[in-house]
Amino acid sequence: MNMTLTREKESPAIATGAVQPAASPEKVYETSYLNLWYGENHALKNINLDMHQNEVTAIIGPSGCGKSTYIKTLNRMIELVPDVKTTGQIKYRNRNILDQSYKVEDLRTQVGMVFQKPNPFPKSIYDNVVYGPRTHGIKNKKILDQIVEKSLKGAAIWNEVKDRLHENAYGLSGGQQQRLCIARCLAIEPDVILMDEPTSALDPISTLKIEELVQELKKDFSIIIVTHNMQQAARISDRTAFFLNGEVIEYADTNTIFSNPTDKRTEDYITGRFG
Amino acid sequence: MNMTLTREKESPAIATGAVQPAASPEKVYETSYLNLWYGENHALKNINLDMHQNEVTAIIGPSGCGKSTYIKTLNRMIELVPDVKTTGQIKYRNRNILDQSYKVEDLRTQVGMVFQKPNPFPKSIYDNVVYGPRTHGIKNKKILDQIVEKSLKGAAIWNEVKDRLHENAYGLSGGQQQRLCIARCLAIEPDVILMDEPTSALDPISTLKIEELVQELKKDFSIIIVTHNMQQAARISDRTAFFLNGEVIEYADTNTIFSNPTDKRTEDYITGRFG
Amino acid sequence: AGCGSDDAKTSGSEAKGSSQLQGEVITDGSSTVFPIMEAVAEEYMSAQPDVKVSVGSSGTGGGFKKFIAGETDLSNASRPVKEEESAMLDDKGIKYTELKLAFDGISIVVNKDNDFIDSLTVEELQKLWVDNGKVKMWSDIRPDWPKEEIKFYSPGTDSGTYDYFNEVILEEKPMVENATLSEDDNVLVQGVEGDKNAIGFFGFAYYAENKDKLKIISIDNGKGAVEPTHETIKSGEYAPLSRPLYTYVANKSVAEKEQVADYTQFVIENAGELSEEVGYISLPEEEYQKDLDKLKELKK
Amino acid sequence: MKLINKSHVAKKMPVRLAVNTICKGLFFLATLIGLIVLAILFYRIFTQGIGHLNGDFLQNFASRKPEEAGIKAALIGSIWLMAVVAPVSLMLGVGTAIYLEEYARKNWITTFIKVNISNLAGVPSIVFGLLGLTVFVRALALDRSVLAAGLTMSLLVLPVIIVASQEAIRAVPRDLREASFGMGATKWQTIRKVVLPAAIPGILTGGILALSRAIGETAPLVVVGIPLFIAFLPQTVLDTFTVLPMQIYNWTSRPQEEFQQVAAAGIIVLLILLIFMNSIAVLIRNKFQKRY
Amino acid sequence: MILEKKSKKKVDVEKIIPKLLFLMAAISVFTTIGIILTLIFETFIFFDRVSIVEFFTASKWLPFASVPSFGIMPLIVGTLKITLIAAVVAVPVGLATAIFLSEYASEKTRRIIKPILEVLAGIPTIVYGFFALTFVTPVLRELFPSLDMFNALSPGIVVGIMIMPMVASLSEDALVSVPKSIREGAYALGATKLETTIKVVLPAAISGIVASIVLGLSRAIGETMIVSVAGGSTPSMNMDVTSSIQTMTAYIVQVSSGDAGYGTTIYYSIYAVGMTLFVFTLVMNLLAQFISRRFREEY
Ligand SMILES: Nc1ncnc2c1ncn2[C@@H]1O[C@H](COP(=O)(O)OP(=O)(O)OP(=O)(O)O)[C@@H](O)[C@H]1O
Ligand SMILES: Nc1ncnc2c1ncn2[C@@H]1O[C@H](COP(=O)(O)OP(=O)(O)OP(=O)(O)O)[C@@H](O)[C@H]1O
Ligand SMILES: [Mg+2]
Ligand SMILES: [Mg+2]
Ligand SMILES: O=P([O-])([O-])[O-]
Repeated sequence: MNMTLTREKESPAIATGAVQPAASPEKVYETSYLNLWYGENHALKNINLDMHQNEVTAIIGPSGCGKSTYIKTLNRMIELVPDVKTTGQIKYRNRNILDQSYKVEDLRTQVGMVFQKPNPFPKSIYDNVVYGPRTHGIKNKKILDQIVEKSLKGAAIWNEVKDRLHENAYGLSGGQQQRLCIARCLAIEPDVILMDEPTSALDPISTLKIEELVQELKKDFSIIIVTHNMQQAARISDRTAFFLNGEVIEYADTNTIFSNPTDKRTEDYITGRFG
Repeated sequence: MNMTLTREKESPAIATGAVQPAASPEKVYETSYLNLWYGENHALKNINLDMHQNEVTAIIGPSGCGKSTYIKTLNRMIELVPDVKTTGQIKYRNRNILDQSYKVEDLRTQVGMVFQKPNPFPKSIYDNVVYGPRTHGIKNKKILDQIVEKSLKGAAIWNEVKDRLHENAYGLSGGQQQRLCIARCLAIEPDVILMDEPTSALDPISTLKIEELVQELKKDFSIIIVTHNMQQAARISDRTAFFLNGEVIEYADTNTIFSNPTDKRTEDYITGRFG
Repeated sequence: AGCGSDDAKTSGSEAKGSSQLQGEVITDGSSTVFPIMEAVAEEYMSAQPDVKVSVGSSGTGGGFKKFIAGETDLSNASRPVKEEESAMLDDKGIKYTELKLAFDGISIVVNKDNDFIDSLTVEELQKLWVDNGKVKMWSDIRPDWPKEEIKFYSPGTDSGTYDYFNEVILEEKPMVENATLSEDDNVLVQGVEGDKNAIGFFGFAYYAENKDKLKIISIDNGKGAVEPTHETIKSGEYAPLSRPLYTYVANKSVAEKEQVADYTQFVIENAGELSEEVGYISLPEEEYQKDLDKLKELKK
Repeated sequence: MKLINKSHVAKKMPVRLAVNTICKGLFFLATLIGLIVLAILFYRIFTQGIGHLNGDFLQNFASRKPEEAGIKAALIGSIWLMAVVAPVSLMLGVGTAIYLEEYARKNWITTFIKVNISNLAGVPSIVFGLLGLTVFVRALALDRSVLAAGLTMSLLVLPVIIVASQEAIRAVPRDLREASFGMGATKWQTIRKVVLPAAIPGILTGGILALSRAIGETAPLVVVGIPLFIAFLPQTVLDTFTVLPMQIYNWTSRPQEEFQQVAAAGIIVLLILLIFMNSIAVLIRNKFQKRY
Repeated sequence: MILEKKSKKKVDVEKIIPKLLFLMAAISVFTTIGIILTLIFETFIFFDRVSIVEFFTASKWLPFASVPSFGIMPLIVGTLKITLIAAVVAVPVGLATAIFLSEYASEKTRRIIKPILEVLAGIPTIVYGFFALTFVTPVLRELFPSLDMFNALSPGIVVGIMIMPMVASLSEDALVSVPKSIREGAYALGATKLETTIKVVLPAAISGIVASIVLGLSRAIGETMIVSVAGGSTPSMNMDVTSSIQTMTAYIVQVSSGDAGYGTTIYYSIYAVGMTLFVFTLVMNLLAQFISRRFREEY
């Protein structure tokens, strides 16, 4: 192998600029001793993580380490996969969501989600945004109109689509579709927004837009974002959790993780030794 | 926006350790003024690139920049997409492959390809490897057996599978499947091997194995590899081309690209300012 | 009628000695005649296993169509050949011979719970079944009968049974419009059985098999009411509602194909017994003798 | 500013959940309907026909005597018919599907062929009977043979096979094809060695469904005019024959009560044949089904 | 180790195969042409004897009367009655079954139930015919005593049961092929399964569902034996479903297995009816393709 890394180990690969969060704000999610199996495959091992209000929490790690699995557990989307078994606890606002008496529909009304690949419904832009509110029983046309405007503005896409609200969402570009999906998620006025690699299918410009948006959104929401792009985590998150093989190797302020990781594996990963 | 990058611009994000290739060896591919359109979408713009024998050429760039499109043009796999138009020239060993008189089957017998997601046939491991040779008319059982052993050894998977050659390839793990696909490709004894993000669906350990393998293979083959992982490019390639929006922004020794890029955009990309 | 088969076998082998024939005999036509032809073929093939007899059931018209096209040797019919058909046969130069096989008595039945009808005259039958544009009540036929709407059940308009009824009772006048028609006589049995005000007609065999579920009506054609029974049909007393069933044989086939000639003779010799077995009524013996004579002529 | 009244949303939640549960129940009931009908159907037929079902029934030819009546000619005839329909319709159907999925360009001819196929799928079977009579029996002088009836039936079920095969071929992942092309295989080699083997479960499922239809059809054969009674077996595809559903139909129209039971026994034989074919389909589907 | 072994044969195969396959594909076109040719000559002879205006406007179908009347409307009405009743049974039950299997049932349940339903689709139609006559009709007559022994209702329902698995199985395929990501989008907004299915999945699958319904209804239109056995054979114009009817297909079977003389007007009438039936299903299929193209939500 003709490959040598010239940089010394001590200097971190990427210095981070995320502002250190002021004290520890209220906890939104508290995960304790979470284990998850796909059939025989032990995909999450003893996860302990707390997430905080009005912060961006990033989850990084190499492919297959369980990032998506974990974030999908936070709104119990994981239940759509057959043969999944969990043990442990995830408290959302002090109630254990893994308790079967907790209605998933309730949970998901509070916790919105944005997916890796934009997945608008094959309907008009307007119908995409009002789908959630309508489902929740809001019929009033005027309120719905307001919701559409507010959500699309919130997702920084209002100006681009305000003249074509009734055209099919599939006519939008990938980046626009992803922002529409964010708007759709904002329309239900959630408390937390989960994002699973929301920019990995997008071009650089759209990616930048969404990153800016995330920074905006955290004023009103708590955000948990999965990314395989360390630079992105460094740029936008307050805290970062590093997953490896279904375990949390390290969880700390983004600053700390990127400038001074305690675990050798974290360091190896963020300096690009694997992944 | 509360994001600042503390690192100075001058120090490159990732120092690279790829050994500088000794002088310029023989050219395998010479691409000149290649343009490609998907219908109306101008996906490749005036590409000029030469690739050399017994080298690893990496192609990096953000999502959607045309990496896959370019590499698929090198074995004319791109023709499977309807409505694709090309202009310009790609010379492989001094013959223009875009010339319709060049038989694609001939070309692809010389130029093997490994895909992003491992795609073994739903057949036995043995049948996967001999698929190519059989297709090319080799019937002799003894020769086929030899090919299987040699290819699997070449792909560093022989020891793991030699006792289960007649089991279905779907029983292998992702990393093993990918090495099987490489073996399948070696079995046709190609001259060049194209790899489109061959490790992006794999775990870190499998990734490392494949990276080592690539280093081995370049003794006998010329390799062109697409990756979105800059560290990977830095680790394994001799030359690197940086694509952006369908253009080649910069093409140079991997060392140079990572330690001393000439273009601002290259630098921005490899320092993680976008992508 | 259980002992028929043994006799049939003997007469078959007697007729032709021990000579073994082979080849094909193709018969098609009426679905009414089918059971008779099937029974004959069944017996014949146990005597002459190398002759391949096939019996189709494409209906009288369908059968003649094939007969005209020269595709069949025998064509079964539940009515005599029509003018159009015989004209076309002449056109094609196909000469044929009509053979009578058996009688089918058409029985008129009502629901078991019907306690007011026992017999009907031919005129009453006509009054019942011919359309007059109005809804018909029993009381329209005889004033002392109940004032309830009559439900009519008839075989499908393209069946031989309907055709015959049409000719002798309706006299080609249109049938009541709200009559329920069905192609399948078993289905008619179910209809009359389940419907208190029903009246219907169909082949005698279907009545004979369902005696306990239906009530039979005697018919008065001026010489007193006659109930259809085996005897009254055979003797011709039950008139006018009994009709003959036929098969038509191509003269050329008889002359040229030994197995067809042999089979045809076997048909005539056994038609009487076998038709009884499958639910029809055999003809008087003279009729079969006449047919045999005709056949002898052909073979020369 | 909040536009959504969360307490309102929360209040509605139980109703929405209840509606969901109720509908789930209704959907389940609807699914049960099919199963219940099937159970009733089977129960009635079995109780009626089981008494007649024995070795003799399978070994005897048809007879005027219910107790001697057997189903040999019809059973063997149906199998002969399938022996013609299966290869002919599968070959034509899969060939057409390959053409449409792999070779056809997007032009009006292709569109026309596709529209035409989906239209043929809706043409009543009896119309195919008229076609078979004119073309195969008369024009090609195939007479009322296994071949004539088989070709008629093949055309009848062809659209089903084409559509199923198209689906199956389309479902073969792109990357398998790419892998094959990538090694310099030609198009036909790729289809033959990669696409078809991977599509086989889907193709066969469609094929068996089509054959189940062919084995139960009566109307076109009545029109084609195949005979009802024969007491011999076909030796070649040019010989005449009869089939199960026609035999059954004839028995049901006999006046004698016993023939109704004979008919029921015949139906059982037909159903067993049908279930046998369907289970082969299911087995193949489950065995060959590969997760890509 | 690999020798250049490019024989000439290989090149030829690549050229011959597409042509061969095209010929196979063309057979379906020839079939249609054959059907039209088969029907058209006899249809012309028929319209030589009976005016086409009478055929479509006369309100009575009495081909066997001494003064025959050939107005096809009663046969069309009979066909429509059966099709409509069948649709009322098959569409809701079939769709509900499809939804249950694709959205609610576990993979295992699906794997068991689907093949069972497919058996239902393969049962010979005569069997259904007698099921209608000897089971469904008596049950219905218990409920509605005014129902005739032969009626449109009972065979209509049974035809519906027969085509239900086709609707269910094909609709289920359409539902299953709606991308998972679209469903997840709805679930993630707190929609229940039902809300997701009705408002997102069904609309996205609509073209496949319409196709399955059309295929089912085409079979209902073309169904012969069930109606012949349980529906009687009385052509009638009224909208009553409790009395006996006749459909176009049942008429063709009646005549082609009946007594009518070869060369008579009645004989030629089956071709005219067959032609009408062909045009009928053609129009319906084209209409359905138009509809499903209109409503298709591309994903
Ligand atoms: N539906 C499933 N059934 C079985 N195993 C699964 C399933 N989904 C994921 N896994 C396994 O669980 C592990 C974690 O997968 P997960 O998708 O959470 O990884 P990830 O970190 O999101 O990776 P990526 O960056 O590739 O999205 C992997 O080993 C994967 O193979
Ligand atoms: N089949 C296609 N039809 C039309 N446009 C296409 C097609 N495939 C790719 N494109 C477009 O061409 C451009 C280049 O795509 P390409 O797949 O080469 O990107 P890439 O660099 O490989 O990205 P990634 O890292 O996501 O694989 C993109 O804008 C893409 O949308
Ligand atoms: Mg993931
Ligand atoms: Mg790519
Ligand atoms: O079949 P038939 O002609 O006797 O009705």
